[in-house]
Amino acid sequence: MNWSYTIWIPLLPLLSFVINGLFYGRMPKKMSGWLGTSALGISTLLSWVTAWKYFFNTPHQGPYEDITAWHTTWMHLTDRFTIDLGIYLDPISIMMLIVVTTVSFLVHLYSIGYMATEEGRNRYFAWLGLFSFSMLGLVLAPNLIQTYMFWELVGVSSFLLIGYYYDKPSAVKAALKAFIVTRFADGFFLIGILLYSYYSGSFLFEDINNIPAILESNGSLPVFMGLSALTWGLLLIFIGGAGKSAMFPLHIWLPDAMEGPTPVSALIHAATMVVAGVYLVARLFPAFHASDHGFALQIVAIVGTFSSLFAAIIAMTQMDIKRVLAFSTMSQIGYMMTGLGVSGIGEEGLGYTASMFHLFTHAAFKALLFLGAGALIHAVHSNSLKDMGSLRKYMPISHITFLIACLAISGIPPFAGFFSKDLILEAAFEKNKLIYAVGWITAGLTAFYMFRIYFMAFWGEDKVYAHKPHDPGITMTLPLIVLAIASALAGWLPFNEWVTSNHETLHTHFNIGSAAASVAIGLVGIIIAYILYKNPSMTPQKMSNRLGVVYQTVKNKFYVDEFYEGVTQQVILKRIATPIAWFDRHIVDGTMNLIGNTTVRISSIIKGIQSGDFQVYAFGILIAVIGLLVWLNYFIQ
Amino acid sequence: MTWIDTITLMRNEWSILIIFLLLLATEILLDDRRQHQLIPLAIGLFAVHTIGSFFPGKAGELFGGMYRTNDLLHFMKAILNTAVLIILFQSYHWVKTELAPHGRAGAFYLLLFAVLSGMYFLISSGDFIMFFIGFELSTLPVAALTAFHLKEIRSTEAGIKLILLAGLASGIMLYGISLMYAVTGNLYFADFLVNTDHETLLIFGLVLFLSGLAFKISLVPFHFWAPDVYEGAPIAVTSFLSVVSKAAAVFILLILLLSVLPELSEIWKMILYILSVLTMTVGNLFALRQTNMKRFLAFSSIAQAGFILLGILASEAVGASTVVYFILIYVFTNLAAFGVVQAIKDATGKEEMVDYTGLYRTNPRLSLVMVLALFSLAGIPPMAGFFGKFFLFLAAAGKGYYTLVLIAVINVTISLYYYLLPVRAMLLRTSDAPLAHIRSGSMMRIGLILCVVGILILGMYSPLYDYILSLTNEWLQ
Amino acid sequence: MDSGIQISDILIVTAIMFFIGVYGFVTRKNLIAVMMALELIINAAAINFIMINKLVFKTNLHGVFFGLFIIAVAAVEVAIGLVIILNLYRLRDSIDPEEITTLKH
Amino acid sequence: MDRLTILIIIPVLTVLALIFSTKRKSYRVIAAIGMSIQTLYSIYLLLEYLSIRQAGNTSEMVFTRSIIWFKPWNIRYEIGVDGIAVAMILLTSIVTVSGVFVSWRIKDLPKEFFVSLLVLATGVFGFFISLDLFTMFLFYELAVIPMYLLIGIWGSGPREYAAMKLTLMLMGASALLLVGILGLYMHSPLIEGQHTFSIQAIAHSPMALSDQLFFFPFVFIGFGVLGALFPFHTWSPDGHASAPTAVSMLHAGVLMKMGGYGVFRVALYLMPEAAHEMSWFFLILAGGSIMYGAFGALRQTDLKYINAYSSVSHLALVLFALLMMDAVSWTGSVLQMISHGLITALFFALIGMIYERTHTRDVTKMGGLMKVIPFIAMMYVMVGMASLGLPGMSGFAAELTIFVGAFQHSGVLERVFTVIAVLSIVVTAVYILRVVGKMLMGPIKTESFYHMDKARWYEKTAAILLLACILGIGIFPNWLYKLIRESVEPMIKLIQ
Repeated sequence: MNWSYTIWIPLLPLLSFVINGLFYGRMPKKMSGWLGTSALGISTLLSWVTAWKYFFNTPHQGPYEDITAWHTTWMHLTDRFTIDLGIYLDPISIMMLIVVTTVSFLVHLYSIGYMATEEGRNRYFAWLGLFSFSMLGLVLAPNLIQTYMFWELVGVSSFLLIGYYYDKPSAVKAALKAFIVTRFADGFFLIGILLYSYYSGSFLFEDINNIPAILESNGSLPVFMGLSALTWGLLLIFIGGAGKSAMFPLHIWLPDAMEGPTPVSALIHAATMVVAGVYLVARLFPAFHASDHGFALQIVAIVGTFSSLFAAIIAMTQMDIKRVLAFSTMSQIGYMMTGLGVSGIGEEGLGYTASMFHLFTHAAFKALLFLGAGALIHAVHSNSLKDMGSLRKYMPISHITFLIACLAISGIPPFAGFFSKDLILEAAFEKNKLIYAVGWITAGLTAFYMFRIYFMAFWGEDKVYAHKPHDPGITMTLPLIVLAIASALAGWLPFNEWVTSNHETLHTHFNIGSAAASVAIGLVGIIIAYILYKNPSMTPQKMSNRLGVVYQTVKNKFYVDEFYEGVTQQVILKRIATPIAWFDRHIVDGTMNLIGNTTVRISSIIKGIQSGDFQVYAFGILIAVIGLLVWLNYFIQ
Repeated sequence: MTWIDTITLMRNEWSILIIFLLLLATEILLDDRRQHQLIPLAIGLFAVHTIGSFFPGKAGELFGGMYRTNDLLHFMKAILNTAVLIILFQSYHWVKTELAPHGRAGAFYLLLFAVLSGMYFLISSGDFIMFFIGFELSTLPVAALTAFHLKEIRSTEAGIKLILLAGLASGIMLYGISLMYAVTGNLYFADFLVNTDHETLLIFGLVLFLSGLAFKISLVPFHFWAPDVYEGAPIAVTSFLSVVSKAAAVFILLILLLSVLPELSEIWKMILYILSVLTMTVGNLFALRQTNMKRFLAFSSIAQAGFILLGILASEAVGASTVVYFILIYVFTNLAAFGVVQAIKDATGKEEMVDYTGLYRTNPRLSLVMVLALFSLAGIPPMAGFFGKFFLFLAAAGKGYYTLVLIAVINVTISLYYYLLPVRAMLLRTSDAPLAHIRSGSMMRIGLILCVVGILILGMYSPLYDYILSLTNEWLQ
Repeated sequence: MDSGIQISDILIVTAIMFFIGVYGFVTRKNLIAVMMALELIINAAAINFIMINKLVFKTNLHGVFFGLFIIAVAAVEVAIGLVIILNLYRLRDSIDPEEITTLKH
Repeated sequence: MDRLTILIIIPVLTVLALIFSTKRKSYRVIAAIGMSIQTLYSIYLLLEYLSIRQAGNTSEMVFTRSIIWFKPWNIRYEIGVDGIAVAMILLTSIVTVSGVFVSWRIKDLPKEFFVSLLVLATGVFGFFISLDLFTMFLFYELAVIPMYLLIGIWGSGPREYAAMKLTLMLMGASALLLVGILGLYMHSPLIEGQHTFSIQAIAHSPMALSDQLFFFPFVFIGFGVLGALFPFHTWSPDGHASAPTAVSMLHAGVLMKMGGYGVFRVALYLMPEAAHEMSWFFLILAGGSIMYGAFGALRQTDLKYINAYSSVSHLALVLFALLMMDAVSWTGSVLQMISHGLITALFFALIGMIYERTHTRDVTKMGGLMKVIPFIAMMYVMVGMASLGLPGMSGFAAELTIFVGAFQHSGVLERVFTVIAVLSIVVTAVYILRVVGKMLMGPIKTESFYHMDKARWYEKTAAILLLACILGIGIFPNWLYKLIRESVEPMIKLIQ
């Protein structure tokens, strides 16, 4: 069966980028937007077709096989290290294909309305195209190097989009922060790749995931601090993933990234790019699972769980609606990491499937939340929840869709979030009770903070608005509705048949107990939020005052940013860079100048010899002659 | 030995003698007001003489070996002639305006040619008597030339310093020769050192003797006179001193060491080694902070002498031929520099480096000549100086003098610094009161063009080097 | 007839002469005196030549002739020297070596 | 007339044309035409070369020509190229032609400017084609000296100081180099009783290890200074800061590459054992200065200083890769030379354009240029991305190759410095983005910056030409890699 047409899925967005980029400025109004949207539309169509063909229309018995749909040699370093660019189709890449293209398409559509009044619209859509291309290249990569390349490219496009309002200092700062933090992580990522591939002898995923082959080809692997080189490689790679997926402690860039236009946040910082880390771990899952009995995987689980709790706590205190969503994203990604972390392979592969499932559903409802938030911001021209209230009267569509999303994320059946999250918790329960407990609590917190913003925005007392808020135009509402439907129904998809750790159907049994538990905690959260925020009251204020310093700490995100600020400013710049610069200018360069100056000084010291008195000269000659005689005598004897 | 031989072998000497007599006669006949007519005559005659001197002659001895010559010596004399000819071109304007009116042009030329003939005899001397005569004849008149500006105290001072110190040097040298004579009992070069072992007395003699020559080549620490004299003397004389007499002295040193005193080589190699290190280093260090162009060039030429010694140390054919080659290049290079100094002095009477500031803007051609000359001295390709230096180093390295070469190349770097100083003044800087545009006379132009052509061609044109090498090989058989 | 003079004596004498000359050359504060000192130096060499010839190498007369030439040349040298000194005296009525140090460094 | 000599003939003819032309307007046109022809010719040369290789010619050097020059010393005018040289030649011509375009509006002494520029170029071309140490050295010095005039006359700031410093340090280096070359000559194999300067001949029978150990440092440092080897790199920041735009371009883009090329072609190729023995020491120097340069750049505020230090860092990477003595990393380092050549050239070109408009190079004084000069600003962002190793740009391909190659050494020292090298890309990102953030983004600080004239055609030509090359190499690196790799292969085989 011929899959080579799939090359067009990434190429079309690239096309839109190139055209929008080259004819930047000469492009008629709106043109760029529709260009990008239609390009994405086509690739979306193509990827749905691909998914359909792959899952339903391919005669296969047993597991779904991996398909390399197309590839070309990019750089033939050595026969071992040949870097290919290619398209690699397997269940997760196809799932990501669906997610990326669909969300990107909807965001394009939405942006046409959202950015209608913006000056640099063309630039915006060009970057959007670039991002979609890079993200698709990333998910379709057949080898680590391609992954890394597009990994960098999404980083850059995210940088450019966050810095879209480049004359706004905060936006610039956020953009730089995002790029540099992720770049820092990528440094380790690259080292990890090099280290790992030195032993695996190849960049291709199938070779990398084939741990037994590596072990027997290398004989004994060097062990450092009780871990094999492979595990170290995987841990380094995971640092890269953690950087992109804003796992603690590399999460600091994500909240600031909300400086970008809201659709961008929806696309990059909710649905697609930030889950790249999860995707990476899933890609290398066999390796993670096999090396040192899945030690690296435990790290993943711990980091994920901690981040999810950490973020959820912070999210409860933020007043900026987008920041709340940002932290919630971080928390949800934590869930996914946990899912992978607790998973086994084959029949124990529940966590894997669950995590992928959650990735899928989360993309839907989190994108919806952001776009909804976008609609609100568009209406009231402010990010702050203080400026919102009882908007349900003015913007019904936004209200309904937002509510659906909130229910979904809080894990209330029958909405999508319920199924995926519940599966993760089940997997955790089987693996490790502590992790399960944390996840369970986090679920409650999630429900609470989501409904906190829901009630604050759509209920509460009416605020005075500059001009009456209203639902946005069709291009913006349509995506909301589509996504709402998705996040309502996606839960019923039979994911366990499609996306599993070993590509075979995973038999799951619905566990009523844990389901009930998670629903319960969700409801509790919602109810608390209802009591506190349904009708405006002083109680939240009082409570936060009573909590005092604790509350402040949380509100300030546990001062992590301040810590990093200190490290970079005080240590790296003041203690390292400045001394080096000084050393270079004064010591190294000084030495060079010193040599020159000394020469000149010597010459002015000895100038006295040439006194001008010929009798002195004569004396000098005499001395010279005698000196020569003595010297020679000394030699002759 | 027939009378015909004496003519063919000594043709340079004869022809210069004829020119000498002709000039003398005409000077006596001409009255002082028409003296300037002497100048074209002198230059014309000498030009013919120079061209003639390039034809290879034949090798042989005269006067029982007191005089000997061969193609290499002919070629050396030709080099000297070329140098003098260029100097004549460049000094034309000066002689015409400064000397001729006072009826002293003739004297100038006569002295100059006398010195030159002295150098001929010096180079092709076959024994120490002839050597001594040639040596003095090529020194004493120069003192007179140096003091030629009767009204200038500096000129006179330079003359006195030269005559007295030269006297001292020759005294030392004579004493050295006498000591060697005491050992060998023989003054002929041909069989000078036969059946004599190296007695201490002989070595003492050698040292004193070499000191005399070192004085003439102005090797540190026998160089003290050079800068003062160069600065005081008229530019024509300075260039003569720094080029011609230095060249002659180097030639005779080369001949003596390689063909007469090879048995003592380990002794004189030790001496030359230390002298060369001192000369390069001290010369450079002094040149660093000179502001007067003549004095600056004086020290630069001292430093250059240090490099030449590398070639002599290398000895054998390659070394010797490289030295001759380097001298040839050095003649053109140095005379180019002095020519520009002369031209500017003639027009404006200025010879300080600061006066050269922004020269390029007003006199691009002159300053380009100067730049080329300086780059050639500094050994920058594709100027000839690069090749000369490179081959010297190559020859020295061939004998394993790596340390010496290292010292030399470091000195080259130092020298580059001060050679760039005039370039900086002329090109990089602009002055609010630059020298006016100078229209130098045709003679000066010919002189400068000759030099530039030499600088650009001599290096690249390899057959020349092969030719010199072949001559040297013949000689050393 | 054989005088009892040994070559070594001669060399000692001339060496002393030579160094007297050098001493004078370096110390005298009068250019004429310096010239005289110079003569001492040169004549030391001349005597060397003649006596060595006379006492050691009797077969030929190289040394003697060298001596003659030395005397001649020395005369020329002195002549030129005196002329220049005279000129100096005309320019600034002094012949003190200390005076002529305008060219230096 | 053989193929390669034309590479020297064209610039020389252009120089002559300049010297004899009198119309002030015509100088730049002549220079541009000459260099364009040169560029086209070197592209033709590349194609020629590829076709010859296609035809199955596997000799190390092609288009070779050897004419005896100075018989007594057996000095020859020996020329020939392999893939590396061809690539370098192409780089040189591209950078030169864009340099000419950038200096379109040169005011003071235009004729002299272009003449010196072209003399410099001539030297570089000669250097890359010569296979005879003497000729190579000759062209090397020929290329260095015009820098003095170019910086000294047309420079800015403390130009005299910078020019003198640069010249002296480079000439001092060449002095050391000279000793090394003499040593190589004296220990070269005897052919008909004569030593030889021919690189190939020496390479096929290298001298004894003891001699190598003596002469290797001379040659390595001699070329290393030109390649900004710590601690002899200080000429380059000052030189860059004072040099006029085009000169900075050639200086960083081409001249400094001669250092790396020399190290590669002379030091390592002719004295491999010594290289193996001593590599640890120079590895520490080079590997250290990768980070050192990056951190140095972090604190600078003058655009040119920033790029000068980044050059130090990137060229240290080149030397580092060379010292790995491995086919992949050697190829990578040549790639890095080329890519860095293009990138820095473009960097300095853009800096020149910005300086022309803002009259300052202080990053902290600028802001929001993206609004007023979008083209230049966008170009700057892109080249910045290229410099910090963004995939799709030449920098990434080169650095990745180096890292992969360097990682094949399991020695502890190599590992440590490789890791350092990889982490340096993080610091690079920091200082590049710092500039982008401060200078191009953010609000406009100064009133006068609101109106600047947009990029002119010649500026666009230069910038686009360079960027096109950067992207071309970045997206399709394989042909270049193959070209270089095939030439590296035999050298590696020979020295191992």
